[in-house]
Parts: sequence; structure tokens; C-alpha cells
Amino acid sequence: MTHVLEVSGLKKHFGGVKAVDGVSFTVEEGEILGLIGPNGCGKSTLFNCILGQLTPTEGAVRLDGRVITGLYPAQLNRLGVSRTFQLLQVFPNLSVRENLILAGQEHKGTMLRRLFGARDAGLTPDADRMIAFFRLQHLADQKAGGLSYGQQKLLDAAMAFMAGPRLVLLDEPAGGVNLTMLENLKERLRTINRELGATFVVIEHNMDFVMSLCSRVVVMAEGKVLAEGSPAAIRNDPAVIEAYLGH
Amino acid sequence: MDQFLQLIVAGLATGAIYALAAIGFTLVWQTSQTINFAQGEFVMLPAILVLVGTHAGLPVWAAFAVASIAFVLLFGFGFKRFLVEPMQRHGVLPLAIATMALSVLVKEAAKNGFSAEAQPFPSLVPDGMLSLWGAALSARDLAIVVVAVVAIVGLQLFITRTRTGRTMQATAQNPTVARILGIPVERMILLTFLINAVLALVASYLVSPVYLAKFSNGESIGLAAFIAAIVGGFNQIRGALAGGFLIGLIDNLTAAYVSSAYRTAVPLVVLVVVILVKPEGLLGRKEERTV
Amino acid sequence: MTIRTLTAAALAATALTASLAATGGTALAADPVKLIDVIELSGPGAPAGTNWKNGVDLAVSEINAKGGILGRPIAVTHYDSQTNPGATRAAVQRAVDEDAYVVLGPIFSGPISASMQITQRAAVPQIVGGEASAFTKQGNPYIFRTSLNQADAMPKLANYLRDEVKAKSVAVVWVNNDFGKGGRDSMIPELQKRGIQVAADIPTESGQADFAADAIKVKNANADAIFVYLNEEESARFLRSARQQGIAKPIVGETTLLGAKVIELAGEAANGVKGHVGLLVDAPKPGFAVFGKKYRDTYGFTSDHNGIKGYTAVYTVKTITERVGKFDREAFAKTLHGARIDVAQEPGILIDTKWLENGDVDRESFLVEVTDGKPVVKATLPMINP
Amino acid sequence: MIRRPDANLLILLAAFPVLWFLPAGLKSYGLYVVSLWLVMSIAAMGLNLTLGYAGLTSLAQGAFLGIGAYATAILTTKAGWPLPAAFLASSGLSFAVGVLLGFPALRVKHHYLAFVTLAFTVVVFLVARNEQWLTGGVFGIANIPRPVLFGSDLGAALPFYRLLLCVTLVLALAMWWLLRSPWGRAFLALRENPLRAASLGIDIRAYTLLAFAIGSAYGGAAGSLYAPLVEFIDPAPFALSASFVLLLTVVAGGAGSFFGPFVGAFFSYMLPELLRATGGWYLIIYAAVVLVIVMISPTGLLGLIERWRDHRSQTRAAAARAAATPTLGAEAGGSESDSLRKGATP
Repeated sequence: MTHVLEVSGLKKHFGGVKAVDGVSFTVEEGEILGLIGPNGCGKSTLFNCILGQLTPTEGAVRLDGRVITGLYPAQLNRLGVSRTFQLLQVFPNLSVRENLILAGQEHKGTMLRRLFGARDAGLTPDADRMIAFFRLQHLADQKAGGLSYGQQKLLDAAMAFMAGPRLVLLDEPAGGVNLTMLENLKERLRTINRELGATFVVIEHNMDFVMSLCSRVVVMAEGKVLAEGSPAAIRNDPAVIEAYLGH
Repeated sequence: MDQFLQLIVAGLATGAIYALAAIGFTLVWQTSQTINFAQGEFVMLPAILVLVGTHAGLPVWAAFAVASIAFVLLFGFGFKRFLVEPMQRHGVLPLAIATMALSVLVKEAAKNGFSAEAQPFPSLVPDGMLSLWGAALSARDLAIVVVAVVAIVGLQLFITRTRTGRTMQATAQNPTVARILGIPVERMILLTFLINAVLALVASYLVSPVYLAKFSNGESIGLAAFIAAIVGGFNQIRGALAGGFLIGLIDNLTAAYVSSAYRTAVPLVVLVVVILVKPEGLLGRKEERTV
Repeated sequence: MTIRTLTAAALAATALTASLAATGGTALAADPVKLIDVIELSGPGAPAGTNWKNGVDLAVSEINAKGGILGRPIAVTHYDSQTNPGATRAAVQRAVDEDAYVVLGPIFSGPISASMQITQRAAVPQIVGGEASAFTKQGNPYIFRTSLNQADAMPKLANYLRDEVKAKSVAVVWVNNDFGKGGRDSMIPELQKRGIQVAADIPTESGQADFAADAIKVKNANADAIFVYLNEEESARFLRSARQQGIAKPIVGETTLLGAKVIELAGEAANGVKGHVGLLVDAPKPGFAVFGKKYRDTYGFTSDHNGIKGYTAVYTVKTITERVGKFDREAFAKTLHGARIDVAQEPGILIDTKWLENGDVDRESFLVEVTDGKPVVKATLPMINP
Repeated sequence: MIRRPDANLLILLAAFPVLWFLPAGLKSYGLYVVSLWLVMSIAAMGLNLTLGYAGLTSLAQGAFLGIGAYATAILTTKAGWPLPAAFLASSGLSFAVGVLLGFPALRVKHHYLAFVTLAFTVVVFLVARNEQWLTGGVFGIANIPRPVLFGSDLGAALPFYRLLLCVTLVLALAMWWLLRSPWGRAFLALRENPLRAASLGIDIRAYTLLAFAIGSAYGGAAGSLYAPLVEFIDPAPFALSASFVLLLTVVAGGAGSFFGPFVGAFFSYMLPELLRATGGWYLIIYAAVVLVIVMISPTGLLGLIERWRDHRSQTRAAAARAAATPTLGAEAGGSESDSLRKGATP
């Protein structure tokens, strides 16, 4: 049986520093996998290796059984791998709707058709559905740069879902989001996971968020996988507690 | 062999001038993200100011003194205070465009305010030949190399051996961190602008006897400084130094051995290849691919 | 064709005005005659253009002080050609629109080539300072020179190299623009025709500052003489570099190399330089000395040949217009072809000059050598077809 | 500008008849200057795409102007082609060379890219000057014919100006369409945040090459019109300084705003002519004006208007934010949805 994502023996060394040192794990169809670990454990480097931002020193990444190591980010995206960023990465000079259309347009038709076809590449209905889903209706025509932090965070997430991705890698989706919104964000993510049939990998520091959202959790420490299992099992794993609390 | 040695010395002399301009260019870039397209005009102007002084009847030494002080004040302090400071926060390109406009302004002001024609400039070194390893070498070329090297070594000693110099270098390498460390960053940035002006001054007094003082002299020197700084990695004084000498050498050797008609293109093409193979420049630091 | 109609109307009006003036219509006598000078005031041509402009201004003020041309004062306007063909074209276009009687300048042949069709189309005479041979070959009846065509000057110089310098081989250093390339292209066949070997053929950049490599190359070519064909400042820089690299062979040039500016700039390094000169304030002609003094008194420096060109261009306009007897551009152009103006008749022309059918000029010229920072005339060469 | 797309189209269509009739009273000099403004606006429009929209610092636009001008001059004088054919060939050639020059842009950015394009410009200039067999070398190419279209001679100043105006309109409309299309959005994304753009599936390589090539094609098209306008070309107008002036033009006019190139070209190519009366001082005045413009408004003259508009829209946005804080909860008004399924839209 093939996995949606399979990371096997991945290593990334910067000079003598082994940021990622032989990581292997799999992600199954439709699941929400949490990826946690203390600061500097190699989570972000791992993300960047999976997403083609960095070239791994060793090891392979497979998407539905196909090796995707070495592909460019744009190519990966068109294969259905989408992501959000830890820091805000919306386009401040485009409107909210334009941001969403941008996020979907490269998945529609050919280059030439995009040039001569409709201005919105036929994506306005999809974008408006996404806007409504994330409660941004009243801001649809505002420039994204004028939105509040929380609103931009939602837009950032919405952009990742525009193209109906197969796999979404979320980098700290809860960071900077206030408590009242957190529950709802979790709810939105669950709905998307269910309705789009998308598979998620979530990096997050907020333990409660991860534990309640994810079906399975991978813990990293010092570039290696430390533990893997259900949220309940991880919560009680002494090695994990040790790694987090340190000495 | 005789010819080759002569060409090397001539190339080093040209390169020394480029290096002086390029080092200042790099310093100013490091501390304030200023791409100074008026750098060539900075090298052109001091000589013109000296001539303005002598034409006004000042004795030569006084003209040199007045011109030097006026230039460092105007284009060291004034340049930073009235052009760079207000524009810095708007990013690299608008500031670069502003220096481009400044370059036209300085050039045209020198032309209209002084003379459209080249003028002879008093030489600090006599003409003459020195015989070295059987080759007759120009005394002035050697003098240019020596003075430039002394200036550069002096700067290097200042940076590495004095407290102020080290502080300045720290500022140059990372202004944000320097600010956090409580270094008087603004003063250090000003210092780099003053050093830039002084280096330009030295270059100006060295070349003008040979190139003749003229409003348009900055065009080729400014371009060479820009190229030397890029080749050197844009963020390294040693890089700018190497870049300057390299361009001077390639230029002279090309003119003699490759093609005079394509002389200006050959160093550029060679360096483009270098840049494409090693995008961080000759001595630049490598950064991870981000796209 | 609006231009044609406009020009025709303008011509008619000018002719009418002129005839009225001639019959003593005092009301119109003060109506100035418009000369427009399109000249290199910026770019690489600026030194040459500045001299030319000064020469023009000097002549205009003299003529106006004596009552103008046919009783009308001259109003001269200078437009900067920027040494750029596009800008020159705009300026000449403007001159034609503003109904210039004659267009003066430019000097560089790129700008001349870009603008001469406009004056031709509008039938406005244009008196230029260019030496390149191309533009008098095109049968344009409205283009006139103020100096010798380089194709005429080079044979004289080649003879000089063979007979006086007795060179068997020559290194040629030229500036890679229309002026330098044109001169080089005329010179090399003349040398070869006389059995003189071209030991080195070295192009340099316009505006080049550093001539060390070129000087070293010349030195190592080891020719009997060096022919230098560069613009003023580059000439001076080359001479200084040549001195610096210890070149001892005779350095020979044409007009520019022996100009006042070059001698001033090159200082010591200019001594011993020799060659052929078309126009020179120090030439043994009384008119030149008078002009040279007046120019120096007015502008504070010595005029080069371009100052003389601008000055004589204005006097050419005056003399020919007076010969025609009215302000008629077509008649002016017709009369100037084949005309000869002697100093005896018009002192402002400075040296006896004859215009050929294609707009070229023919006049005496000089062999000169620089001694103690002064150009000294060694011999005067006659007109080609007196 | 993407926010209010049709304002640009309206201004464009309204300006056309004005520019068609207004200069009719000008003499040939005035027409020449206005024609030059149009031609340089086209070149600046191309650079505005490369620099202003796609964020690629190019110092090669003057070289493409030269490539277009020489291609047209050679094809019309030596090969006897009609101008329209030469125009298409010149633009196509510039497009192709632009693709090739775009490859370095994939490897290097900012000042390094400026340097690579600078070297290219120097090489193009030297080829034009040195290869006399092809380009006429320093002597240039003279007597470049103006076109005869559909049996009517467009050689006189006014008809030729109107022809240029039509070509400018067509090219401006094409640019308008391009910038409104998904491509325009992708170019913008490329400039603002290539990292994020790539993560959204935008092919950075393809769009970078396209931005370069289309911008270059506009440069070539402008050159192809420049040659018959001046009727003579030599290498001088395509030297490095021409590329610098074009860069200045685009930034001073407002990089990334649709009409920036037209405003910038007015300053760089018409203002000097208007200032001719000031004698040798006009370059000083021009430089001072540019300096003041970039110091007052670093985003260029039209950037000033953009900023004012942004300011207004941000005030509105703040009001909208205050009206409804994002809670994702049920209290936010308007048409909302709890499902992403098609048909679930309210």
C-alpha cells in the first residue's frame, strides 16, 4: 500500500551541523499528522526539504509512491502539495480575492489559456466560497496588506486550500491567533480535511491545539524522530517529556 | 616578457584607482545599503575643486587643503545627511536612482560651473622611467600603486587594530545587531561615508595628472568601481580590492593581447561568467538557495 | 507637404523682406536674420563644440557691430546637439521650424548624418564643422564644410611621412568613432600606396582615460613613426602616456593633434609632435593672429581649429548673402557652390577659401612642429586645385 | 491598479483622440518631440513590466532599443523589407534575445542581475560599433525609410506621428490586457514574494523569462519605430547611458504603475526639449527635478497618487475591521458558509 507522503532516511547537513539526521515517517490518506519538537530540533529544515526549498543531503521523499526529492516548489505545488508559512506570506498589494485567485490560477488550464482567457481564470466562485468559509466577506475587495494579523493568517491558510490540494503542510497555523478564534480555526481545518479529503501535516508549538486536532503525532529532537503515536500515547511518553522539559 | 611586465604595472596602477573607489563603494553599501552611482563623480570632483581654487588665485597647497576639506564635508557628511538619510528607509532602488540623478547633477555642475574641457592637473609625482628587472617602468604608475596600497593598508590597520575601526566593521557587517549592542551606529555609518570621501579624494589626486581633470572623468571610474565591488562580492573590502586590481589587469592585458575594439567588453564578459558560476562573487559568502 | 508649403511661404516672406530692406524700408531693416547653431555643447564633442560656439558668437558680434548683413542684424541661437544624432535631429528640426536662414554646425559626423536630410528637405543651407568624408559624397546641395575633408588631408600627410619623416613603418592609433575611423580608413591606403608598412593598427575608445596599454603596444611595435588620430583630450592623454612609457619615435598627426588645447594639456609631452594642420591660429596669416588675440581676450583661452571654423562659417554666410544681394536660401546655396572668398575681399574669412561643387573646401594648409610648447609652421602647402 | 482595472482603459481610450488631434497644430519639431515621447514610452512600458511588475532590475532596455532599431534599419535599407514586417521581425528578435538574457536572471538577482544586463548592453553597443559589415559601424545607417501603408505615404511628420500613436495605443492595450490577466498577477507575485509565489505553483522560471522577453520585445518594438523616426542610426543612442536613463524614467514615473512610463518619458525626453532655451543648464534642471521627485516620492510621481489611494482604502479597511473582528464565529454578519462543498455557497 502506498502512503500519501513517505519520508525515508532524510538527512540535511549544513557543514558539520546535522540539522536533520535520518528521519523516516509516513503520512496516510486523510489523516492530520502533528509534527512537534523543541526549537531547533529540525522541524523547519525537514519541512523545507520536503517542499523543495532545500536539497536534502541524503534520503528520499515520496508522494503517493513517486519520488519528489529535488523537484522545485512550484512543481510540487502543481502535484498537489500546498503549504502555509510560519510568518505571514500574503501579497499585501493584492485584494483578498485576488490573493485567492492567484493561489488557484496556476492549476487552471495552460499558460496561453491563462493569458487569453478570463481575467479571474474562472476562480471567482471558488474564491468567494473560500472567503465565505473563512468569514472574510466584508474584506474581499480590500488589499491584503490592510488586514489585521489574524485576518491575514486566515487568508494565508485559505490560499493553501484554494487549489484543492492533496497534501497540506501547515507551519504553525495557531501562532499568534487569539484564544477565541483558536477553536473555530480548528473546526475549519477539520471541515476542510473532511470535505476536501486533504491530508495535513501540522507543525505547531501549541500542544493543546496539536493534541486535539491531530490523529497522530511525530516528535522530533536533535534532527531525529524521537517518538511517534497517538496524541494520548505521546502525552505520556517519558522520552518526550524529557526532551521538552530538558534538564 | 618586457611588455608583459609593463602591462602588469600599468594594469595595477589603473586597478589601484578602481580599488580605492570600489572599497568606498562597498563600505557605504554595507552600512547603509547605498548603491552610489555617483561614485565616479566623487573621484572626478576633488581635482576640479582644486583647480577652482588655483584659478581663484590660491597657492597650490592651499587649493588642495580647501578642496579636500570642502569635498569631505559636502560629499562625506552632506551626502549622508541630506540624501542618504532621508531616503534610506524607502529601499535600495529609489536611493540608487537618487544617486544616479546626483551623478548627473555633479557632472553638469562641474561642466557649467567650471569647464567643459579637460584641464592639466598638478602632479605630485614626476614623470620618468625606472628600470626594473630589465623593463622600463613608468615611475608614476609605480607611485600610484604605492600610494594606493599605503592608503588601503592604512585603512585595514585602522579597521583591525583600533577600537573605532573594529566597531565600524561590526556596524558594517550587521547594523541591526550593532544597534542592539549599543554601538553608536549613526556615527559609525557617518564614519564610513567620510572614509569613502577620503578614498575618493586620494584616487582623484592620483589619476587627474594622467587622465586630466574633466567633468566626465567619473563615468568610466564609477562603472569600474561598481563592477569591482560586485565581483568582490559586494560585501567584502578585500573583495573590492581584489576586484579593482583584477579589472585593471584584465583591461590592460585585453587591450594588448586580445582586442582593442572589444576592450571594454572583455572584462565584463569574463566577470559575468564568474558571477554566473559563483553568484556570491569572488570572495563573497555563500548563501543557501531560497527559491 | 506642409513643410514644403511652409518653407515656400517663408522663402517668399524672406525674399520680400529682403527686397524691401534693400530698397530702404527702414521699418523692416532692424528685423534680425536668424542663424541657428546646432552644436556639441555636451557629450564627447563638448570641447570642440564650445570652441565653435565661441567662434560663432565672436563673428556675430563683430558683424552686428558693423551693421549686420545687408543692414539686418544677426540673431544667433545655440542648441545643444548633445553629440547625439537623435537630439541633433530634434534641434535641427526645430531650427527649420523656427525659420533659420542658415543652420550652422554640428561638428561630429553622426549628428551631421542624422540631420542633413532635414535641412535638405526644407532647402535650408547647413554649414558644418565635420571632417569625415562621407556626407559630401551624397549629392546633398545644401551641405557645406568649413574645413578640409579628411580624405584630402591624408595624402598630404602621407607624403610628409614618406618625404620628411622618412618612415618605412608607421603605427596608427585612432579613436573608434566616425571621425577617427574615417581618418584611419583614408590614411591606411595612402600609406600602403607609398610603400609604408602599417606596423600596428590600434583603435581606442572615445573618451578613454587610460592609454597605458595602447602606449606600451605602440612602443613594442617599434615603428619608425606613430600616426595619432584622436580627439583633443584623448590626444593629450595619449601623448602623456607615450612620454610616461618612454616612447622616443616621432609622433605625427593631423590638425587635432597639433591643436592649442592638446599642447596645453599635454604640456612637455607635446614637444616634438609634428604634422599637417588645416587651420591654426598660429599660422603665418595676419588674419589668424588678429582672430586668435580677439578670441583669447574674450574667452581667456586659445582657440583651436573649431573656433576658426565657427567664426569663418558666419563670415561665409555674410559674404555669400551680400553676393546674392538678398536673403534667398536657394540662391545662397547655388552661389556658395564653386565660390571663392579671398581675405582681400573679406578679412573675416581669415584664409582664402574655395568651395567645390560637393560642398568640400579647398585652401592652403600647413606643416607644423611643436617646439617649446608652441606650434611652429615649417611649411605652407598649396591648395589642391587653386 | 488591479483593484480598479477599468480606470486605466478609460484614460487610455480618452487620451487617444486628444493625442490624435491636439498636436496637429505643431510644426515638425514639435511633432518630432511628441513622437519621440511615444517611442520612448513604449520602451519604458517594457522595462516597467520587467522592473516595475516583475521586480527584475535590468540595465539592458537601451540595448534592446538598439537591437530593434538596427534590425529594422538593416531589414528596410539593405533587404528592402516593408516597415510592418521589419517591425514584427525586430520585436520577435528582441523577444528571443530577451528569453536568452532571462536565463541569468534565474540565477542572480538585484545588483548582480543589473551587472549581467549591463555587460550585455556594453557587448551590444560594441557589436553595433565594430561590425561595420552589418551595422555600418561608427558611420551608422542613413536614409532609413518611413513607411507607405495601404498606398498612402506616412513619411511626413503628422501622419507618421499618428501612425506611432496607433502603434502605441495597440501596445498599451496589449500591456493593459496582459497585466489584468492571470499573468499580470503572477508577475506581481514574482516581484513581491517569489518564495510564496513558488509555493502556490507559480512557475518562477517561466514567468521570469517571460517578463524579460516581453519587456525586451517592447524595447525592440520601440527601437523599430525609433529608426524610421530619426531616419539615421549610429551606436551612440544605444550606449549604456541610454539604459540608465530608461531605468531612471521608469522609477521617476512610478515603477509598477500603468501610466508611470508615459509620465517618466515625459520627464526624460520631453522636458529636456522644453528646457532647451535654458542653454547648458537643462541637464542640471532635469537632474534636480528627478532628484526632488524621488526624494518626495520614492515610488515615482504616479506612486504618489497610488499612495494617496491606498491611504484612503486603508482608512476604509480599518473601518471594516472595526465593524467586524475576525472570530470565525457565528456573529460575523454577511453571507457566510460552514462548508466548502460546491453549492454550499449561500
